[in-house]
Amino acid sequence: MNRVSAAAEPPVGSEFTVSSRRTGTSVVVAVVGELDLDTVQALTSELATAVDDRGIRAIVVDCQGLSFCDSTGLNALLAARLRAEGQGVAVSLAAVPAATSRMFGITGADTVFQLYPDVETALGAA
Amino acid sequence: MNRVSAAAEPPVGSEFTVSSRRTGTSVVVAVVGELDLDTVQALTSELATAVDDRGIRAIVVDCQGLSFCDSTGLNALLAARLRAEGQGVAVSLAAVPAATSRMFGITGADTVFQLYPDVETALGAA
Amino acid sequence: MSMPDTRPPLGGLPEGGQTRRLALVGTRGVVGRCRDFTRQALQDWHWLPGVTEEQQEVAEDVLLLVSELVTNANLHAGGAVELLLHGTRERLRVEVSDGSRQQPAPRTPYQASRPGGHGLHIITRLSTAWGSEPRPTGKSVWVEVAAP
Amino acid sequence: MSMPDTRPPLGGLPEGGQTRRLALVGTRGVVGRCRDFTRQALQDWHWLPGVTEEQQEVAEDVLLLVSELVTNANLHAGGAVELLLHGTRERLRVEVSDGSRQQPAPRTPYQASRPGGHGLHIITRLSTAWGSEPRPTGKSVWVEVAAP
Ligand SMILES: Nc1ncnc2c1ncn2[C@@H]1O[C@H](COP(=O)(O)OP(=O)(O)O)[C@@H](O)[C@H]1O
Ligand SMILES: Nc1ncnc2c1ncn2[C@@H]1O[C@H](COP(=O)(O)OP(=O)(O)O)[C@@H](O)[C@H]1O
Repeated sequence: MNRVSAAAEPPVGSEFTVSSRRTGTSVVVAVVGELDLDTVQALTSELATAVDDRGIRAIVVDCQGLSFCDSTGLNALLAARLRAEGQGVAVSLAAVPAATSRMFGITGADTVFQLYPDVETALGAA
Repeated sequence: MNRVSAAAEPPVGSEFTVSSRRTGTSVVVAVVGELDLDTVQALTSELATAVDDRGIRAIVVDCQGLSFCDSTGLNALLAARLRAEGQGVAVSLAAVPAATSRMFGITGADTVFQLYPDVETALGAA
Repeated sequence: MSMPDTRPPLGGLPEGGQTRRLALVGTRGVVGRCRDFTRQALQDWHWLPGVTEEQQEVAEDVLLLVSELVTNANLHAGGAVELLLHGTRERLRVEVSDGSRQQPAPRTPYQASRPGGHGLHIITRLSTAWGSEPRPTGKSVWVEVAAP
Repeated sequence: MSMPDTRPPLGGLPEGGQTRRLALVGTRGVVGRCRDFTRQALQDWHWLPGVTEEQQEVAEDVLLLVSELVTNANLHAGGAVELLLHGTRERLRVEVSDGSRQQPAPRTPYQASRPGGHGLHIITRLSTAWGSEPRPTGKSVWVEVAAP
Protein backbone atom coordinates (compact mmCIF):
# COMPACT_ATOMS: atom_id res chain seq x y z
CA MET A 1 0.00 0.00 0.00
CA ASN A 2 1.14 3.38 -1.07
CA ARG A 3 0.97 5.97 1.72
CA VAL A 4 1.00 9.72 1.40
CA SER A 5 0.97 11.69 4.60
CA ALA A 6 -0.04 15.31 4.84
CA ALA A 7 1.05 17.33 7.81
CA ALA A 8 -1.56 19.24 9.71
CA GLU A 9 -1.61 22.99 9.38
CA PRO A 10 -0.13 24.71 12.40
CA PRO A 11 -2.46 24.27 15.35
CA VAL A 12 -4.90 27.10 15.72
CA GLY A 13 -4.72 29.02 18.97
CA SER A 14 -8.04 27.90 20.26
CA GLU A 15 -10.56 25.15 20.24
CA PHE A 16 -14.13 25.00 21.33
CA THR A 17 -16.05 22.00 22.51
CA VAL A 18 -19.52 21.53 23.89
CA SER A 19 -20.78 18.54 25.81
CA SER A 20 -24.01 17.71 27.59
CA ARG A 21 -25.01 15.59 30.53
CA ARG A 22 -28.50 15.05 31.79
CA THR A 23 -29.48 14.93 35.45
CA GLY A 24 -33.20 14.45 36.08
CA THR A 25 -35.13 16.99 34.04
CA SER A 26 -32.09 19.24 33.66
CA VAL A 27 -29.31 19.27 31.08
CA VAL A 28 -25.90 20.71 31.85
CA VAL A 29 -24.24 21.98 28.69
CA ALA A 30 -20.53 22.55 29.31
CA VAL A 31 -18.67 24.91 26.99
CA VAL A 32 -14.89 24.86 26.85
CA GLY A 33 -12.70 27.21 24.81
CA GLU A 34 -13.27 30.31 22.72
CA LEU A 35 -16.81 31.01 21.58
CA ASP A 36 -17.15 33.22 18.51
CA LEU A 37 -18.40 33.29 14.93
CA ASP A 38 -16.06 30.46 13.96
CA THR A 39 -17.12 28.11 16.73
CA VAL A 40 -20.64 29.06 17.78
CA GLN A 41 -22.54 26.51 15.72
CA ALA A 42 -21.59 23.65 18.04
CA LEU A 43 -23.27 25.46 20.93
CA THR A 44 -26.29 26.45 18.84
CA SER A 45 -26.84 22.81 17.80
CA GLU A 46 -26.38 21.44 21.29
CA LEU A 47 -28.75 23.98 22.85
CA ALA A 48 -31.35 23.33 20.13
CA THR A 49 -31.17 19.61 20.82
CA ALA A 50 -31.59 20.22 24.56
CA VAL A 51 -34.52 22.60 24.08
CA ASP A 52 -36.29 20.12 21.82
CA ASP A 53 -35.81 17.28 24.28
CA ARG A 54 -39.36 16.77 25.57
CA GLY A 55 -38.55 15.80 29.15
CA ILE A 56 -36.27 18.78 29.86
CA ARG A 57 -37.33 21.66 32.13
CA ALA A 58 -34.00 23.42 32.68
CA ILE A 59 -30.76 23.98 30.82
CA VAL A 60 -27.67 25.06 32.74
CA VAL A 61 -24.79 26.31 30.61
CA ASP A 62 -21.58 25.57 32.47
CA CYS A 63 -19.22 28.41 31.49
CA GLN A 64 -16.32 27.45 33.73
CA GLY A 65 -14.12 26.55 30.75
CA LEU A 66 -15.25 29.45 28.57
CA SER A 67 -12.01 31.27 27.82
CA PHE A 68 -13.55 33.82 25.46
CA CYS A 69 -17.04 34.93 24.45
CA ASP A 70 -18.14 37.78 22.20
CA SER A 71 -21.54 39.02 21.02
CA THR A 72 -21.87 36.04 18.69
CA GLY A 73 -21.78 33.75 21.71
CA LEU A 74 -24.20 36.00 23.55
CA ASN A 75 -26.56 35.91 20.56
CA ALA A 76 -26.53 32.11 20.59
CA LEU A 77 -27.42 32.08 24.28
CA LEU A 78 -30.16 34.68 23.83
CA ALA A 79 -31.63 32.86 20.82
CA ALA A 80 -31.69 29.57 22.75
CA ARG A 81 -33.34 31.32 25.68
CA LEU A 82 -36.11 32.73 23.47
CA ARG A 83 -36.78 29.32 21.98
CA ALA A 84 -36.63 27.62 25.36
CA GLU A 85 -39.03 30.13 26.93
CA GLY A 86 -41.60 29.27 24.28
CA GLN A 87 -41.45 25.67 25.48
CA GLY A 88 -41.36 26.35 29.22
CA VAL A 89 -37.66 25.50 29.56
CA ALA A 90 -35.46 27.73 31.76
CA VAL A 91 -31.92 28.60 30.64
CA SER A 92 -29.38 29.65 33.27
CA LEU A 93 -25.63 30.21 33.24
CA ALA A 94 -23.11 28.95 35.78
CA ALA A 95 -19.52 29.88 36.60
CA VAL A 96 -19.17 32.70 34.09
CA PRO A 97 -15.51 33.85 33.99
CA ALA A 98 -14.62 37.47 34.74
CA ALA A 99 -14.10 38.76 31.20
CA THR A 100 -17.40 37.36 29.97
CA SER A 101 -19.09 38.56 33.13
CA ARG A 102 -18.03 42.12 32.28
CA MET A 103 -19.35 41.71 28.75
CA PHE A 104 -22.67 40.50 30.19
CA GLY A 105 -22.73 43.60 32.40
CA ILE A 106 -22.18 45.92 29.45
CA THR A 107 -24.83 44.27 27.31
CA GLY A 108 -27.41 43.81 30.04
CA ALA A 109 -27.24 40.04 29.66
CA ASP A 110 -26.71 39.85 33.42
CA THR A 111 -30.29 41.07 33.85
CA VAL A 112 -31.66 38.62 31.27
CA PHE A 113 -30.10 35.38 32.50
CA GLN A 114 -30.10 33.80 35.91
CA LEU A 115 -26.42 33.56 36.79
CA TYR A 116 -25.05 31.11 39.35
CA PRO A 117 -21.57 30.76 40.82
CA ASP A 118 -21.43 27.07 39.97
CA VAL A 119 -23.37 24.25 38.34
CA GLU A 120 -24.46 22.70 41.64
CA THR A 121 -26.14 25.92 42.79
CA ALA A 122 -27.79 26.31 39.39
CA LEU A 123 -29.13 22.75 39.48
CA GLY A 124 -30.35 23.28 43.03
CA ALA A 125 -32.33 26.33 41.93
CA ALA A 126 -33.77 24.60 38.85
CA MET B 1 6.77 54.74 12.41
CA ASN B 2 7.94 51.21 12.81
CA ARG B 3 6.09 48.73 10.57
CA VAL B 4 5.86 45.01 10.93
CA SER B 5 3.95 43.15 8.25
CA ALA B 6 2.59 39.67 8.69
CA ALA B 7 1.77 37.64 5.63
CA ALA B 8 -1.66 36.12 5.36
CA GLU B 9 -1.96 32.39 5.80
CA PRO B 10 -2.48 30.61 2.48
CA PRO B 11 -5.95 31.41 1.18
CA VAL B 12 -8.51 28.87 2.24
CA GLY B 13 -10.29 27.04 -0.53
CA SER B 14 -13.63 28.59 0.02
CA GLU B 15 -15.46 31.59 1.27
CA PHE B 16 -19.03 32.19 2.15
CA THR B 17 -20.91 35.43 2.00
CA VAL B 18 -24.51 36.33 2.60
CA SER B 19 -26.22 39.52 1.49
CA SER B 20 -29.79 40.77 1.62
CA ARG B 21 -31.89 43.10 -0.45
CA ARG B 22 -35.46 44.07 0.23
CA THR B 23 -38.15 44.42 -2.41
CA GLY B 24 -41.57 45.37 -1.04
CA THR B 25 -42.48 42.98 1.77
CA SER B 26 -39.95 40.39 0.61
CA VAL B 27 -36.26 39.96 1.40
CA VAL B 28 -33.93 38.17 -0.99
CA VAL B 29 -31.04 36.60 0.92
CA ALA B 30 -28.27 35.62 -1.49
CA VAL B 31 -25.77 32.99 -0.38
CA VAL B 32 -22.47 32.59 -2.21
CA GLY B 33 -19.84 29.94 -1.50
CA GLU B 34 -19.61 26.85 0.67
CA LEU B 35 -22.12 26.53 3.47
CA ASP B 36 -21.09 24.28 6.36
CA LEU B 37 -20.32 24.24 10.09
CA ASP B 38 -17.50 26.74 9.61
CA THR B 39 -19.56 29.28 7.71
CA VAL B 40 -23.20 28.77 8.65
CA GLN B 41 -23.46 31.47 11.32
CA ALA B 42 -23.51 34.27 8.74
CA LEU B 43 -26.65 32.75 7.19
CA THR B 44 -28.25 32.06 10.57
CA SER B 45 -27.77 35.70 11.63
CA GLU B 46 -29.01 37.13 8.36
CA LEU B 47 -32.11 34.94 8.32
CA ALA B 48 -32.86 35.79 11.95
CA THR B 49 -32.63 39.50 11.15
CA ALA B 50 -34.95 39.06 8.19
CA VAL B 51 -37.49 37.00 10.16
CA ASP B 52 -37.56 39.60 12.96
CA ASP B 53 -38.08 42.46 10.50
CA ARG B 54 -41.69 43.42 11.18
CA GLY B 55 -42.73 44.41 7.67
CA ILE B 56 -41.52 41.22 6.00
CA ARG B 57 -43.91 38.56 4.65
CA ALA B 58 -41.57 36.43 2.56
CA ILE B 59 -37.91 35.44 2.50
CA VAL B 60 -36.39 34.07 -0.70
CA VAL B 61 -33.00 32.43 -0.30
CA ASP B 62 -31.14 32.85 -3.57
CA CYS B 63 -28.95 29.73 -3.85
CA GLN B 64 -27.53 30.41 -7.29
CA GLY B 65 -24.02 30.94 -5.91
CA LEU B 66 -24.21 28.13 -3.36
CA SER B 67 -21.27 25.93 -4.32
CA PHE B 68 -21.66 23.50 -1.42
CA CYS B 69 -24.24 22.76 1.26
CA ASP B 70 -24.35 19.98 3.84
CA SER B 71 -26.77 19.11 6.64
CA THR B 72 -25.52 22.04 8.73
CA GLY B 73 -26.72 24.40 6.01
CA LEU B 74 -29.98 22.50 5.75
CA ASN B 75 -30.45 22.77 9.52
CA ALA B 76 -30.00 26.54 9.35
CA LEU B 77 -32.65 26.80 6.64
CA LEU B 78 -35.05 24.50 8.53
CA ALA B 79 -34.56 26.39 11.80
CA ALA B 80 -35.21 29.72 10.08
CA ARG B 81 -38.31 28.27 8.48
CA LEU B 82 -39.70 27.11 11.84
CA ARG B 83 -39.12 30.54 13.35
CA ALA B 84 -40.52 32.32 10.32
CA GLU B 85 -43.64 30.15 10.27
CA GLY B 86 -44.39 31.22 13.82
CA GLN B 87 -44.46 34.81 12.62
CA GLY B 88 -46.36 34.26 9.39
CA VAL B 89 -43.31 34.68 7.17
CA ALA B 90 -42.82 32.28 4.23
CA VAL B 91 -39.34 30.98 3.40
CA SER B 92 -38.64 29.72 -0.12
CA LEU B 93 -35.51 28.74 -2.00
CA ALA B 94 -34.52 29.79 -5.51
CA ALA B 95 -32.00 28.48 -8.04
CA VAL B 96 -30.74 25.55 -5.98
CA PRO B 97 -27.70 23.97 -7.74
CA ALA B 98 -27.74 20.29 -8.74
CA ALA B 99 -25.64 18.84 -5.90
CA THR B 100 -27.66 20.56 -3.20
CA SER B 101 -30.84 19.69 -5.01
CA ARG B 102 -29.92 16.01 -4.71
CA MET B 103 -29.18 16.44 -1.01
CA PHE B 104 -32.59 18.07 -0.60
CA GLY B 105 -34.15 15.06 -2.36
CA ILE B 106 -32.44 12.60 -0.04
CA THR B 107 -33.40 14.48 3.12
CA GLY B 108 -36.96 15.33 2.07
CA ALA B 109 -36.16 19.04 2.19
CA ASP B 110 -37.62 19.29 -1.31
CA THR B 111 -41.03 18.51 0.20
CA VAL B 112 -40.58 21.01 3.05
CA PHE B 113 -39.53 24.10 1.09
CA GLN B 114 -41.09 25.79 -1.89
CA LEU B 115 -38.39 25.63 -4.55
CA TYR B 116 -38.24 27.99 -7.51
CA PRO B 117 -36.02 27.97 -10.59
CA ASP B 118 -35.02 31.60 -10.02
CA VAL B 119 -35.53 34.56 -7.71
CA GLU B 120 -37.96 36.32 -10.05
CA THR B 121 -40.34 33.36 -10.06
CA ALA B 122 -40.05 33.06 -6.29
CA LEU B 123 -40.85 36.75 -5.81
CA GLY B 124 -43.76 36.47 -8.20
CA ALA B 125 -45.24 33.64 -6.14
CA ALA B 126 -44.68 35.44 -2.81
CA MET C 1 -12.07 -15.52 -12.65
CA SER C 2 -13.91 -12.24 -13.10
CA MET C 3 -14.37 -10.37 -16.36
CA PRO C 4 -11.59 -7.98 -17.34
CA ASP C 5 -12.26 -4.45 -16.11
CA THR C 6 -13.09 -2.31 -19.12
CA ARG C 7 -13.55 0.95 -17.20
CA PRO C 8 -10.96 3.64 -17.82
CA PRO C 9 -8.10 3.14 -15.36
CA LEU C 10 -8.31 5.36 -12.27
CA GLY C 11 -5.04 7.23 -12.52
CA GLY C 12 -2.59 7.35 -9.65
CA LEU C 13 -4.10 4.31 -8.01
CA PRO C 14 -1.70 1.37 -7.78
CA GLU C 15 -2.78 -2.18 -7.00
CA GLY C 16 -3.87 -2.15 -3.37
CA GLY C 17 -4.91 1.44 -3.55
CA GLN C 18 -3.56 4.57 -1.97
CA THR C 19 -4.01 6.06 1.47
CA ARG C 20 -3.88 9.74 2.38
CA ARG C 21 -4.11 11.10 5.88
CA LEU C 22 -4.75 14.59 7.19
CA ALA C 23 -4.04 15.22 10.85
CA LEU C 24 -6.42 17.71 12.41
CA VAL C 25 -6.14 20.07 15.36
CA GLY C 26 -9.01 22.05 16.83
CA THR C 27 -12.40 22.54 15.27
CA ARG C 28 -11.97 25.91 13.56
CA GLY C 29 -12.15 25.82 9.78
CA VAL C 30 -11.62 22.08 9.77
CA VAL C 31 -14.65 21.03 7.74
CA GLY C 32 -13.71 23.04 4.67
CA ARG C 33 -10.07 22.01 4.94
CA CYS C 34 -11.09 18.35 4.92
CA ARG C 35 -13.16 18.88 1.79
CA ASP C 36 -10.25 20.66 0.10
CA PHE C 37 -7.94 17.77 0.99
CA THR C 38 -10.46 15.27 -0.34
CA ARG C 39 -11.06 17.27 -3.51
CA GLN C 40 -7.32 17.14 -4.21
CA ALA C 41 -7.22 13.36 -3.74
CA LEU C 42 -10.27 12.91 -5.98
CA GLN C 43 -8.50 14.92 -8.67
CA ASP C 44 -5.27 12.97 -8.34
CA TRP C 45 -7.21 9.72 -8.46
CA HIS C 46 -9.23 10.86 -11.49
CA TRP C 47 -12.62 10.79 -9.77
CA LEU C 48 -12.76 14.55 -10.43
CA PRO C 49 -13.61 16.18 -12.76
CA GLY C 50 -16.16 13.48 -13.52
CA VAL C 51 -16.33 12.55 -17.19
CA THR C 52 -19.91 11.40 -17.01
CA GLU C 53 -22.62 13.06 -14.97
CA GLU C 54 -22.75 10.04 -12.69
CA GLN C 55 -19.02 10.28 -11.98
CA GLN C 56 -19.35 13.96 -11.14
CA GLU C 57 -22.23 13.20 -8.81
CA VAL C 58 -20.38 10.44 -6.98
CA ALA C 59 -17.42 12.74 -6.39
CA GLU C 60 -19.77 15.41 -5.04
CA ASP C 61 -21.38 12.80 -2.80
CA VAL C 62 -17.95 11.99 -1.38
CA LEU C 63 -17.34 15.64 -0.50
CA LEU C 64 -20.73 15.73 1.23
CA LEU C 65 -19.94 12.54 3.15
CA VAL C 66 -16.60 13.93 4.32
CA SER C 67 -18.35 17.09 5.46
CA GLU C 68 -20.94 15.13 7.44
CA LEU C 69 -18.36 12.90 9.15
CA VAL C 70 -16.09 15.76 10.15
CA THR C 71 -19.02 17.91 11.29
CA ASN C 72 -20.25 15.11 13.53
CA ALA C 73 -16.79 14.63 15.03
CA ASN C 74 -16.68 18.37 15.75
CA LEU C 75 -20.19 18.60 17.17
CA HIS C 76 -20.43 15.36 19.08
CA ALA C 77 -16.93 14.09 19.78
CA GLY C 78 -14.70 17.03 20.71
CA GLY C 79 -13.23 17.42 17.24
CA ALA C 80 -11.94 15.27 14.40
CA VAL C 81 -8.41 13.99 14.95
CA GLU C 82 -7.66 12.53 11.53
CA LEU C 83 -9.17 12.21 8.10
CA LEU C 84 -8.10 9.13 6.19
CA LEU C 85 -8.90 8.45 2.55
CA HIS C 86 -8.26 5.08 0.98
CA GLY C 87 -8.92 4.82 -2.74
CA THR C 88 -8.81 1.67 -4.82
CA ARG C 89 -10.07 1.08 -8.35
CA GLU C 90 -13.27 -0.33 -6.91
CA ARG C 91 -14.18 2.02 -4.08
CA LEU C 92 -13.26 4.93 -1.87
CA ARG C 93 -13.18 4.61 1.89
CA VAL C 94 -13.32 7.66 4.15
CA GLU C 95 -12.47 7.39 7.84
CA VAL C 96 -12.75 10.21 10.36
CA SER C 97 -11.38 9.49 13.80
CA ASP C 98 -12.16 11.39 16.95
CA GLY C 99 -11.43 11.20 20.67
CA SER C 100 -14.80 9.97 21.88
CA ARG C 101 -15.91 6.39 22.50
CA GLN C 102 -19.53 7.27 21.94
CA GLN C 103 -21.04 5.74 18.81
CA PRO C 104 -23.02 7.60 16.19
CA ALA C 105 -26.68 6.63 16.24
CA PRO C 106 -29.33 7.81 13.79
CA ARG C 107 -31.94 9.95 15.49
CA THR C 108 -35.46 8.54 15.36
CA PRO C 109 -37.99 9.36 14.15
CA TYR C 110 -36.45 11.01 11.11
CA GLN C 111 -38.19 14.35 10.56
CA ALA C 112 -37.53 16.04 7.26
CA SER C 113 -38.94 19.37 8.41
CA ARG C 114 -36.96 19.75 11.63
CA PRO C 115 -33.32 20.64 12.15
CA GLY C 116 -31.16 17.77 13.41
CA GLY C 117 -30.59 14.15 12.48
CA HIS C 118 -29.91 14.72 8.80
CA GLY C 119 -26.21 13.89 8.87
CA LEU C 120 -26.44 10.13 9.43
CA HIS C 121 -29.48 10.00 7.16
CA ILE C 122 -27.38 11.44 4.34
CA ILE C 123 -24.53 9.07 5.20
CA THR C 124 -26.84 6.06 5.13
CA ARG C 125 -28.33 7.05 1.80
CA LEU C 126 -25.13 7.99 -0.04
CA SER C 127 -22.70 5.32 1.11
CA THR C 128 -22.59 1.67 0.14
CA ALA C 129 -21.63 0.87 3.75
CA TRP C 130 -20.77 2.78 6.91
CA GLY C 131 -19.84 1.97 10.46
CA SER C 132 -17.85 2.88 13.51
CA GLU C 133 -14.79 1.19 15.03
CA PRO C 134 -13.12 1.66 18.40
CA ARG C 135 -9.61 3.11 18.33
CA PRO C 136 -7.09 3.25 21.18
CA THR C 137 -8.05 6.84 22.06
CA GLY C 138 -11.58 7.06 20.70
CA LYS C 139 -13.16 5.73 17.55
CA SER C 140 -13.29 6.17 13.84
CA VAL C 141 -16.42 6.47 11.75
CA TRP C 142 -16.07 5.25 8.16
CA VAL C 143 -18.04 5.21 4.93
CA GLU C 144 -17.46 3.47 1.64
CA VAL C 145 -18.57 4.54 -1.82
CA ALA C 146 -18.28 2.40 -4.97
CA ALA C 147 -16.20 3.82 -7.82
CA PRO C 148 -18.47 5.26 -10.49
CA MET D 1 4.73 71.03 28.77
CA SER D 2 3.02 67.98 30.23
CA MET D 3 4.11 66.11 33.33
CA PRO D 4 6.74 63.41 32.83
CA ASP D 5 5.14 60.01 32.27
CA THR D 6 5.76 57.90 35.34
CA ARG D 7 4.03 54.77 34.07
CA PRO D 8 6.25 51.78 33.37
CA PRO D 9 7.46 52.03 29.77
CA LEU D 10 5.45 49.96 27.30
CA GLY D 11 8.14 47.73 25.89
CA GLY D 12 8.74 47.39 22.19
CA LEU D 13 6.95 50.64 21.46
CA PRO D 14 9.20 53.29 19.95
CA GLU D 15 8.25 56.95 19.72
CA GLY D 16 5.47 57.18 17.16
CA GLY D 17 4.29 53.70 17.97
CA GLN D 18 4.30 50.48 16.02
CA THR D 19 1.97 49.17 13.35
CA ARG D 20 1.19 45.54 12.63
CA ARG D 21 -0.95 44.31 9.78
CA LEU D 22 -2.57 40.97 9.12
CA ALA D 23 -3.92 40.38 5.63
CA LEU D 24 -7.04 38.24 5.60
CA VAL D 25 -8.58 35.97 3.00
CA GLY D 26 -11.99 34.38 3.27
CA THR D 27 -14.15 34.22 6.36
CA ARG D 28 -13.28 30.77 7.70
CA GLY D 29 -11.51 30.75 11.05
CA VAL D 30 -10.59 34.42 10.67
CA VAL D 31 -12.02 35.74 13.93
CA GLY D 32 -9.87 33.53 16.14
CA ARG D 33 -6.81 34.14 14.01
CA CYS D 34 -7.22 37.90 14.43
CA ARG D 35 -7.44 37.52 18.20
CA ASP D 36 -4.31 35.36 18.21
CA PHE D 37 -2.47 37.98 16.16
CA THR D 38 -3.64 40.72 18.52
CA ARG D 39 -2.74 38.71 21.61
CA GLN D 40 0.79 38.38 20.29
CA ALA D 41 1.07 42.12 19.72
CA LEU D 42 -0.31 42.86 23.18
CA GLN D 43 2.35 40.58 24.66
CA ASP D 44 5.13 42.15 22.63
CA TRP D 45 3.93 45.60 23.63
CA HIS D 46 3.64 44.61 27.31
CA TRP D 47 -0.13 45.11 27.56
CA LEU D 48 -0.34 41.38 28.33
CA PRO D 49 -0.07 39.81 30.82
CA GLY D 50 -1.52 42.75 32.68
CA VAL D 51 0.33 43.58 35.88
CA THR D 52 -2.69 45.16 37.52
CA GLU D 53 -6.23 43.86 37.22
CA GLU D 54 -7.16 46.95 35.22
CA GLN D 55 -4.37 46.31 32.72
CA GLN D 56 -5.51 42.72 32.29
CA GLU D 57 -9.08 43.87 31.74
CA VAL D 58 -8.13 46.45 29.14
CA ALA D 59 -6.17 43.83 27.19
CA GLU D 60 -9.17 41.50 27.33
CA ASP D 61 -11.39 44.35 26.14
CA VAL D 62 -9.10 44.81 23.14
CA LEU D 63 -9.46 41.14 22.19
CA LEU D 64 -13.23 41.50 22.45
CA LEU D 65 -13.17 44.64 20.29
CA VAL D 66 -11.09 42.89 17.63
CA SER D 67 -13.54 40.01 17.65
CA GLU D 68 -16.53 42.32 17.22
CA LEU D 69 -14.96 44.29 14.36
CA VAL D 70 -13.88 41.22 12.43
CA THR D 71 -17.19 39.47 13.02
CA ASN D 72 -19.07 42.45 11.63
CA ALA D 73 -16.84 42.58 8.56
CA ASN D 74 -17.55 38.87 8.01
CA LEU D 75 -21.28 39.10 8.60
CA HIS D 76 -22.09 42.41 6.97
CA ALA D 77 -19.34 43.27 4.53
CA GLY D 78 -18.24 40.15 2.69
CA GLY D 79 -15.28 39.47 4.94
CA ALA D 80 -12.46 41.36 6.63
CA VAL D 81 -9.60 42.24 4.30
CA GLU D 82 -7.04 43.48 6.80
CA LEU D 83 -6.53 43.87 10.52
CA LEU D 84 -4.28 46.75 11.52
CA LEU D 85 -3.01 47.41 15.03
CA HIS D 86 -1.29 50.62 15.92
CA GLY D 87 0.08 50.84 19.44
CA THR D 88 1.61 53.89 21.07
CA ARG D 89 2.44 54.50 24.71
CA GLU D 90 -0.87 56.32 25.08
CA ARG D 91 -3.36 54.18 23.21
CA LEU D 92 -4.05 51.26 20.93
CA ARG D 93 -5.88 51.69 17.66
CA VAL D 94 -7.51 48.74 15.88
CA GLU D 95 -8.66 49.03 12.27
CA VAL D 96 -10.51 46.35 10.36
CA SER D 97 -11.02 47.01 6.68
CA ASP D 98 -13.52 45.32 4.43
CA GLY D 99 -14.77 45.53 0.88
CA SER D 100 -18.11 47.19 1.50
CA ARG D 101 -18.95 50.88 1.42
CA GLN D 102 -21.85 50.41 3.80
CA GLN D 103 -21.35 52.01 7.21
CA PRO D 104 -21.92 50.31 10.54
CA ALA D 105 -24.95 51.70 12.33
CA PRO D 106 -26.08 50.75 15.84
CA ARG D 107 -29.42 48.97 15.80
CA THR D 108 -32.18 50.80 17.65
CA PRO D 109 -33.79 50.25 20.02
CA TYR D 110 -31.13 48.31 21.89
CA GLN D 111 -32.72 45.20 23.35
CA ALA D 112 -30.65 43.33 25.90
CA SER D 113 -32.82 40.23 25.77
CA ARG D 114 -32.84 39.74 21.99
CA PRO D 115 -30.10 38.43 19.71
CA GLY D 116 -28.59 41.07 17.43
CA GLY D 117 -27.22 44.56 17.81
CA HIS D 118 -24.81 43.80 20.65
CA GLY D 119 -21.60 44.21 18.65
CA LEU D 120 -21.66 47.98 18.16
CA HIS D 121 -23.06 48.40 21.67
CA ILE D 122 -19.98 46.64 23.07
CA ILE D 123 -17.73 48.69 20.79
CA THR D 124 -19.31 51.94 21.94
CA ARG D 125 -18.99 51.01 25.59
CA LEU D 126 -15.44 49.65 25.55
CA SER D 127 -13.66 52.06 23.22
CA THR D 128 -12.65 55.64 23.89
CA ALA D 129 -13.60 56.43 20.29
CA TRP D 130 -14.71 54.55 17.21
CA GLY D 131 -15.62 55.34 13.64
CA SER D 132 -15.61 54.30 10.03
CA GLU D 133 -13.60 55.68 7.11
CA PRO D 134 -13.95 55.12 3.38
CA ARG D 135 -11.10 53.29 1.67
CA PRO D 136 -10.44 52.95 -2.08
CA THR D 137 -12.11 49.52 -2.21
CA GLY D 138 -14.46 49.67 0.78
CA LYS D 139 -14.01 51.09 4.24
CA SER D 140 -12.28 50.53 7.52
CA VAL D 141 -13.90 50.54 10.93
CA TRP D 142 -11.61 51.60 13.79
CA VAL D 143 -11.65 51.76 17.56
CA GLU D 144 -9.25 53.33 20.04
CA VAL D 145 -8.56 52.26 23.60
CA ALA D 146 -6.45 54.25 26.08
CA ALA D 147 -3.38 52.51 27.50
CA PRO D 148 -4.11 51.27 31.00
N1 LIG E 1 -18.64 11.15 15.69
C1 LIG E 1 -19.66 11.00 16.58
N2 LIG E 1 -19.38 10.77 17.90
C2 LIG E 1 -20.35 10.63 18.80
N3 LIG E 1 -21.67 10.70 18.50
C3 LIG E 1 -22.01 10.92 17.22
C4 LIG E 1 -21.03 11.09 16.20
N4 LIG E 1 -21.69 11.31 15.03
C5 LIG E 1 -22.99 11.29 15.31
N5 LIG E 1 -23.21 11.05 16.63
C6 LIG E 1 -24.52 10.91 17.31
O1 LIG E 1 -25.49 10.58 16.35
C7 LIG E 1 -26.55 11.53 16.36
C8 LIG E 1 -27.11 11.72 14.99
O2 LIG E 1 -26.17 12.34 14.13
P1 LIG E 1 -26.65 13.12 12.81
O3 LIG E 1 -27.63 12.28 12.09
O4 LIG E 1 -25.45 13.54 12.06
O5 LIG E 1 -27.48 14.37 13.33
P2 LIG E 1 -27.12 15.62 14.24
O6 LIG E 1 -25.64 15.83 14.17
O7 LIG E 1 -27.92 16.72 13.64
O8 LIG E 1 -27.60 15.25 15.63
C9 LIG E 1 -25.95 12.78 16.97
O9 LIG E 1 -26.94 13.60 17.57
C10 LIG E 1 -24.97 12.22 17.97
O10 LIG E 1 -25.63 11.90 19.17
N1 LIG F 1 -18.37 46.23 8.83
C1 LIG F 1 -19.66 46.55 8.58
N2 LIG F 1 -20.07 46.79 7.31
C2 LIG F 1 -21.34 47.09 7.03
N3 LIG F 1 -22.31 47.16 7.96
C3 LIG F 1 -21.97 46.92 9.25
C4 LIG F 1 -20.64 46.60 9.63
N4 LIG F 1 -20.63 46.42 10.97
C5 LIG F 1 -21.89 46.62 11.39
N5 LIG F 1 -22.71 46.91 10.37
C6 LIG F 1 -24.16 47.24 10.43
O1 LIG F 1 -24.46 47.65 11.73
C7 LIG F 1 -25.47 46.82 12.30
C8 LIG F 1 -25.26 46.66 13.79
O2 LIG F 1 -24.09 45.89 14.07
P1 LIG F 1 -23.92 45.13 15.45
O3 LIG F 1 -24.29 46.09 16.56
O4 LIG F 1 -22.56 44.55 15.50
O5 LIG F 1 -25.04 44.04 15.50
P2 LIG F 1 -25.34 42.78 14.56
O6 LIG F 1 -24.07 42.38 13.88
O7 LIG F 1 -25.84 41.76 15.52
O8 LIG F 1 -26.42 43.23 13.60
C9 LIG F 1 -25.40 45.54 11.53
O9 LIG F 1 -26.65 44.85 11.54
C10 LIG F 1 -25.01 46.02 10.15
O10 LIG F 1 -26.17 46.46 9.46
